[in-house]
Amino acid sequence: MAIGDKVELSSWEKLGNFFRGRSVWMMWYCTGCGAIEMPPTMTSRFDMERLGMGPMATPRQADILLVTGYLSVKTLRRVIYSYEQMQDPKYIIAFGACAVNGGIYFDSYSTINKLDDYLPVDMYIAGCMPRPEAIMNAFNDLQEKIRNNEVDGWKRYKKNYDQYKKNQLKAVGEVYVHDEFHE
Amino acid sequence: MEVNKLKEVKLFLGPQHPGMHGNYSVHMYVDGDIIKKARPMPGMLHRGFEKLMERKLWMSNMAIIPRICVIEPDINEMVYAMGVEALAGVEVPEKATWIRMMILEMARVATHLFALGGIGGPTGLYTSMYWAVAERDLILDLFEKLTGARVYHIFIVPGGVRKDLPEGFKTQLGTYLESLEKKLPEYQELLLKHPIIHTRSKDNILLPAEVVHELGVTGIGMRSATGKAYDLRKVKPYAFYDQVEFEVPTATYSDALTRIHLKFQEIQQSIRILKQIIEKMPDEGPVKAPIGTGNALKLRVPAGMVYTAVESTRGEYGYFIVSNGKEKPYRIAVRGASYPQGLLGIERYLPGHRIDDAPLWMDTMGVCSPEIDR
Amino acid sequence: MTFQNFLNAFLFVLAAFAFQTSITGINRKVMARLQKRRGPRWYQQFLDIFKALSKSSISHGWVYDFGVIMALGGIMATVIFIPVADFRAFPNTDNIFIISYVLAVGMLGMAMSASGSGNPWASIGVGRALTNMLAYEVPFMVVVVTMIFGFKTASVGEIAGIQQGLGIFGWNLFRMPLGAIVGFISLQGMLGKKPFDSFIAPAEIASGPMVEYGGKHLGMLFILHDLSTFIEVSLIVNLFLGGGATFLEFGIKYFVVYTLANLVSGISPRFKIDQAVVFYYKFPLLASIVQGFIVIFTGWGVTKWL
Amino acid sequence: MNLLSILAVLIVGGLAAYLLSKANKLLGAITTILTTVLSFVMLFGIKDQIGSTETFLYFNFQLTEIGWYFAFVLSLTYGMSAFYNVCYKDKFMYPNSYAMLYILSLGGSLGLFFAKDFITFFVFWELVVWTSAFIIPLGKSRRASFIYYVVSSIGSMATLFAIMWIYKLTGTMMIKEALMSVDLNFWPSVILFMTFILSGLTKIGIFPFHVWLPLAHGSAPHTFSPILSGGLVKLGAYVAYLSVAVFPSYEIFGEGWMYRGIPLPIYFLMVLGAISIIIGTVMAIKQDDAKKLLAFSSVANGGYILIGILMMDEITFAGGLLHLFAHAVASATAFLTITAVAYRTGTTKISELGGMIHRMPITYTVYLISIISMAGIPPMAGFVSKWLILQGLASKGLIIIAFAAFFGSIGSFMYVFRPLAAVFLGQLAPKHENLKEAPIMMLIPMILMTIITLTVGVVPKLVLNFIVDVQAEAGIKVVSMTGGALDVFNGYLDATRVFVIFGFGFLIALVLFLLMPKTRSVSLMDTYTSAEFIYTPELLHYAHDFYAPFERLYKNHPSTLKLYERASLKLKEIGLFVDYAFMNQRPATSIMWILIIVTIVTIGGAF
Amino acid sequence: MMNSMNNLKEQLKAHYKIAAFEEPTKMQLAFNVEPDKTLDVLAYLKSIGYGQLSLLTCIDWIEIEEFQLVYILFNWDNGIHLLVRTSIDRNNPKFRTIEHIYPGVKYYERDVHEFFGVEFEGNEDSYKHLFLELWEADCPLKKDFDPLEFSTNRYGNRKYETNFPRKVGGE
Repeated sequence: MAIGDKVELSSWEKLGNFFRGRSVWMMWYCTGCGAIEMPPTMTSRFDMERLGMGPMATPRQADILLVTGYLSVKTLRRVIYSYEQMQDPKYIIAFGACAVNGGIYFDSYSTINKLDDYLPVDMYIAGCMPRPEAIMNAFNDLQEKIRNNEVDGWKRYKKNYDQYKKNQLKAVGEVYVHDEFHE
Repeated sequence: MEVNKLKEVKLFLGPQHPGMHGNYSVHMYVDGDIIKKARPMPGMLHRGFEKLMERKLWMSNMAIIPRICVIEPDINEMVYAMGVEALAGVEVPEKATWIRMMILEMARVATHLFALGGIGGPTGLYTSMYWAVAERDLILDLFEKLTGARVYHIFIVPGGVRKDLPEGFKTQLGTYLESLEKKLPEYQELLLKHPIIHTRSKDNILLPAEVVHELGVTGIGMRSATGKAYDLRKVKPYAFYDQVEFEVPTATYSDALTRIHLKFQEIQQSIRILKQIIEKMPDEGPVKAPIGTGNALKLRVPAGMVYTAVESTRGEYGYFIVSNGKEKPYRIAVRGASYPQGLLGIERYLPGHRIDDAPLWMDTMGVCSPEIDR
Repeated sequence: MTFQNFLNAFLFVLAAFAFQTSITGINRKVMARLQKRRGPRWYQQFLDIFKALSKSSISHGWVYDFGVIMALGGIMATVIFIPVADFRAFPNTDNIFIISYVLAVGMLGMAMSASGSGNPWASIGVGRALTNMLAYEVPFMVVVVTMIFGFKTASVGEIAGIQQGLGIFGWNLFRMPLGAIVGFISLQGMLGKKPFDSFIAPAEIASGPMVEYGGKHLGMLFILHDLSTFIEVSLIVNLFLGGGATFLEFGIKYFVVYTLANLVSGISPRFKIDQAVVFYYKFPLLASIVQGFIVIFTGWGVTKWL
Repeated sequence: MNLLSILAVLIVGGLAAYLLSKANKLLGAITTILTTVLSFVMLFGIKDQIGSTETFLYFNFQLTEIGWYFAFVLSLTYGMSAFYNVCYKDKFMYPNSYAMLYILSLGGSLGLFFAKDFITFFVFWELVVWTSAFIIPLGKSRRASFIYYVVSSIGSMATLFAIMWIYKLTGTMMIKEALMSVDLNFWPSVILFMTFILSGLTKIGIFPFHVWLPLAHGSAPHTFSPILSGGLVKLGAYVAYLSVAVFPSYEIFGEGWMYRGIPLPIYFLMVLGAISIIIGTVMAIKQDDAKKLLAFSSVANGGYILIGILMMDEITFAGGLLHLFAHAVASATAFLTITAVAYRTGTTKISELGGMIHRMPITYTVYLISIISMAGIPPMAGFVSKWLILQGLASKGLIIIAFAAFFGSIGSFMYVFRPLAAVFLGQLAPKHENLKEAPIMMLIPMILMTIITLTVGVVPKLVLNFIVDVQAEAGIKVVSMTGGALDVFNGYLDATRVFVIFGFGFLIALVLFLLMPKTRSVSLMDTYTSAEFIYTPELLHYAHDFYAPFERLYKNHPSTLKLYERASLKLKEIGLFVDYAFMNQRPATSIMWILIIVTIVTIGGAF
Repeated sequence: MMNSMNNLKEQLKAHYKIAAFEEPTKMQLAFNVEPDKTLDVLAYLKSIGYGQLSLLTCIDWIEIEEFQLVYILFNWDNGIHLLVRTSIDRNNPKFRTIEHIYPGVKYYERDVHEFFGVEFEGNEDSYKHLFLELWEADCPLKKDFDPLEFSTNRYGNRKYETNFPRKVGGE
């Protein structure tokens, strides 16, 4: 399924999209330095809540995963774990240049370069780091896309699960770490 | 051992946990609600900065160094510039030094405001968080006006600063400081004098002086426990900190409340310093000394090694720079200010506290994950 | 128990849900104003709930599902018992003890489901929630006993009716001022508002019992929360503010009480759970017992009044 | 068929069980079931013979309403618990003696309830004490049995003293006549009252005599703990009833100081009951052994029952008696489920268990319903009884007692929930992966008891009818009911209606749940861990120190048991001193001391 | 201040025969110590007020096959930073822990072990990974480790097409 392929929806799904497009909860996970612009976006200056967005404590409750900037391998494992714990439909917004192609960390041995190899990204925000206005804009766009049924990252992830898993394994070696190495 | 295992529960504080600011994890072994054993788990933000910096030119490193500490990026630029200047033997022009100080102090106010707002998270006083972060945003606006960026400014460069102040900046800063001073009592009422904050943080999360020395904690933690003005700005003045009047708030009994109070007082002192800077800064003068000859990208710093440190909001923040006389640094090691409390401190002194206190512990001790992970 | 009763009850539950959810939405705006921002749309709470219901969700075994259903069922039953103005879905069921104990079914179901998820954070949260209940409920119930003694009835509707008959100064808010203060402090705990919300404290235990809930379970939990808020605030309005002769009067009083609780919550950090227990067992408990003695021995507020 | 035949069945059955057990353990166990269940069934056969008297040898019996009610409750719990003997027959050290003592203790209890004169009363009382004192050490600890025996004998001695005194005053041994014709001044009658009720207090485990209960419950054989909690402690309530209702306490004490219509000595006992509620609650909250936890809950519930019985009005009294039934059933059921878990896992420690629901779902459901009843949540029997007690307390305006009642009631959510969360819910320990549901012989009584709890909770009239008879017999106003609903002057409770509305709410929720998208089942380990990976599954079950912050508030509480131990040490010291000073090896010293004392006494007498 | 610096120099000279001092910047003193004397020197320095270990780091002098360990000490009372340097063999990187002198060094040693492979005897936890998880490649901060190559091999690089489609997926 290519990005943006429209599928006919049942009226229940349409109703669902109506609500999902107006109320989006994000997961409270500061994966990288882009997270420093989240508090201003959340708080009184930019007031994300007026768009129906809010932070949620756990992946089960959340709708979007914000990948705020670069991802180290260690974090990538945990992000994948969290993403798989989230409930459908779920979306990913990736922040900043680092998530697109590695950014200034293109030659770092511990950060990945292409996030969409491992997880289905629904929206990228350019910049280093993206300003709150850009973040708000992205959220607005995402909501509109959800309402128009144009985001299908979670479906793609399900469909191409093997491919994603292969990429993940290549980059991180082991997705679920079962060795208590620090003990 | 088997019996003991039954009594303990392993809980994870972070990385994806609302009580954890930043991508950092603490594995806690809990009996009831008392933490019996704690293990820090850094490295989620590890980017290999020390390696990356060796691969870049002396000047192009400016692009990445602010990213080591996300909350207070300017200190990185300052430390790096100080180190390069020390190795290259460059004198910084007077006005540039004042501007550097101004940036550092603005960053300090912003960071402390952020941290004070952050106290709202673990204690549940979200209103203070909303207010303080919005307040900090106004400083970021000033930064944007000055440097063109909100967070990573890259304004302090070896040899001085990038540009002169924009027109009317001093007045704007002055006006902002006035308004901030007027608002500070509000925060005091809301946060520092709140009886429930007192019940939660008074006599809680102690940091005795012996622990400070054992771990090597610096900054507010050290000053609140020892009662001495152990502040690099006083002990080993860099820039023109010896030319401005300010006090270093100290205390002899370090509980969470004291440390919150000290943070607040440091904001007041920074405002005082900023006012003096506005007054004393010369209007005219160069803001950048020539460093090296010709193309800045071909800058070669004389061989040698130097350790430079500044006082960040969390303590001594230093770079150890080694040059072998080539275009690129040979080795740069970063001393994150929260390294001692964020790793050994968690291992040794988080146990014994309650789960309820763990996030507050992290906040008031000033654990900042990006500078630990680098 | 006719069909009409059941229809009424069903509509009443729906109305209570719609009413409380709107109020919650408006209060999110009020809270936003306190925090110097605009706040969400007033109907955002509806969107949130329906969104959550529309999502997929996971289950950790049958008790995880059953607990939620039991909780929501119990709370809905409790809503049916609540008298509003002169409306009773079923006659003679507004006994205060029935209401407060059926309410506990909801709590138990919720706690069971949360523990059933097997998450340690959830268990900690549940433990705290039950401790919190022990803290706020006892002073409140002592006041309630005083009231039952004074009014010779345990029916919430009748207690409200008696107050209405005496004009504005007939409200228990004025007749039993100490008791009313205790009632309002207890309300703060019942609603799980700060400073007594340590059982869902996100920063400490990652939202506690709710930690594993997502999708429709979470949606039902939100409905449950709104309905139990309706029950608790209605109790306070009926017991201390004389209920309402009309729905409108009731609604206004309700809004005032809830907003007040919300504002207090907005400027309070949270107590640790043992601090909350100590807090409730100091002033509120003492005040409630003093109020009890005043009413029982002097009759002030019941037999002797202005 | 008369009451003698029931007693005969039990006595003969007991001896038969002993002999049959010798031959075949299973036969003995089945005999216990047959005899106890038979006695329960036979009780309904003699319900219409109330008031009849029987004499056998020197024993006089009379069937009273109250005696019948107590016999009904006890034989129910005995009968139900007896099913467990089949499964446990191989685990007992002496299955034959256990079978005999088990039946005889029921026989003793029933004889006690039917006793017409004090001699019979006392003989059967001792029969119960001795049989149970022999059963308890079959479990884990002799010390428990010892303490149980000491506390019981204190009560017995006090009661014996009171009986003698009464006999001296009235010249008759017939319980009713003697108690009703006691004519004393205020203070002597208080002392008589207190000494007589003392044995009741010790049995029901009222503060400060509650020390034996958790020890005995905790270390009795797993199959006998339900009996102790659901049956034997209720004997105390019977004595309390005798001393309050048959002994005209309200009239005699009415001359003294009254507090809200309650005479001071009775109010004093109610305060003791209130203290028991609070102590039982807070101690139950901190127990790690599920059986001890339930034992302390029995202490707390004993407080409710005592308060209810002491009130002697139409509401609270009915509540107390109904609570006696509700708690007996619920508590016995809870013990039975814990026993079933112990049968499968070999432990009753809460922190060692977890996730049992995935292996024993029926046991879980039974436990759930029993604790709903114990916590007094509708629609179970426990709610109706607690509702009555609370309404009664509110009607009298007894704020302090009401405070304790609420504390115990809400505290009970805390302690009953703990085994629920930690034993049945939560993570399944890896070593319990291969468990099975409890055997069928255990499931039968559990399910029957659950049905009883639920039925009585929905239609409380079934048991309240008996209580109305008791109230009529005791000569107080009966609790008023219209149709199936309780209609007391300050409240109205139609339990059936509450149940129907609850069912309606549940139905709406169920429909809502089913309408929404389907759920996906995931394993228990696939859970929120702050995005970290689980390395040690066995460390993910939160069970130990569940209420740690709350427990810490009373961590350094004084303990009654320790106080007694300290007192006994002091007593020993005095004894040693006496021994040393007077009774040493040199006769001359002893003679000297004796002479001195005699001289002093003589001189003192001369003055 | 300069006075205390000179005092220090003289004392070090007298006690440990250290002669070569550098002053990289004001109030900073750098000197080399023999590996076997390092612990003594550090213990001595701690006893005279250099109570804080600001940093322990390592420099990989690949050309002369040496690791140089640098202990940066600080005295809060006189504001002097000391750079105590000692060299160990690069091919057999072993050194002793100074945890008994500066307890705070524990995690710095783990850090150096992780990035350079230096083993600190006596530090029990030093073999455990700290920042890197499941790391199999060579120690990344060694000079012969090429991060770009590693990154390209492991994580790939994005290939950009020159003609982006105007509308995404609009065919």
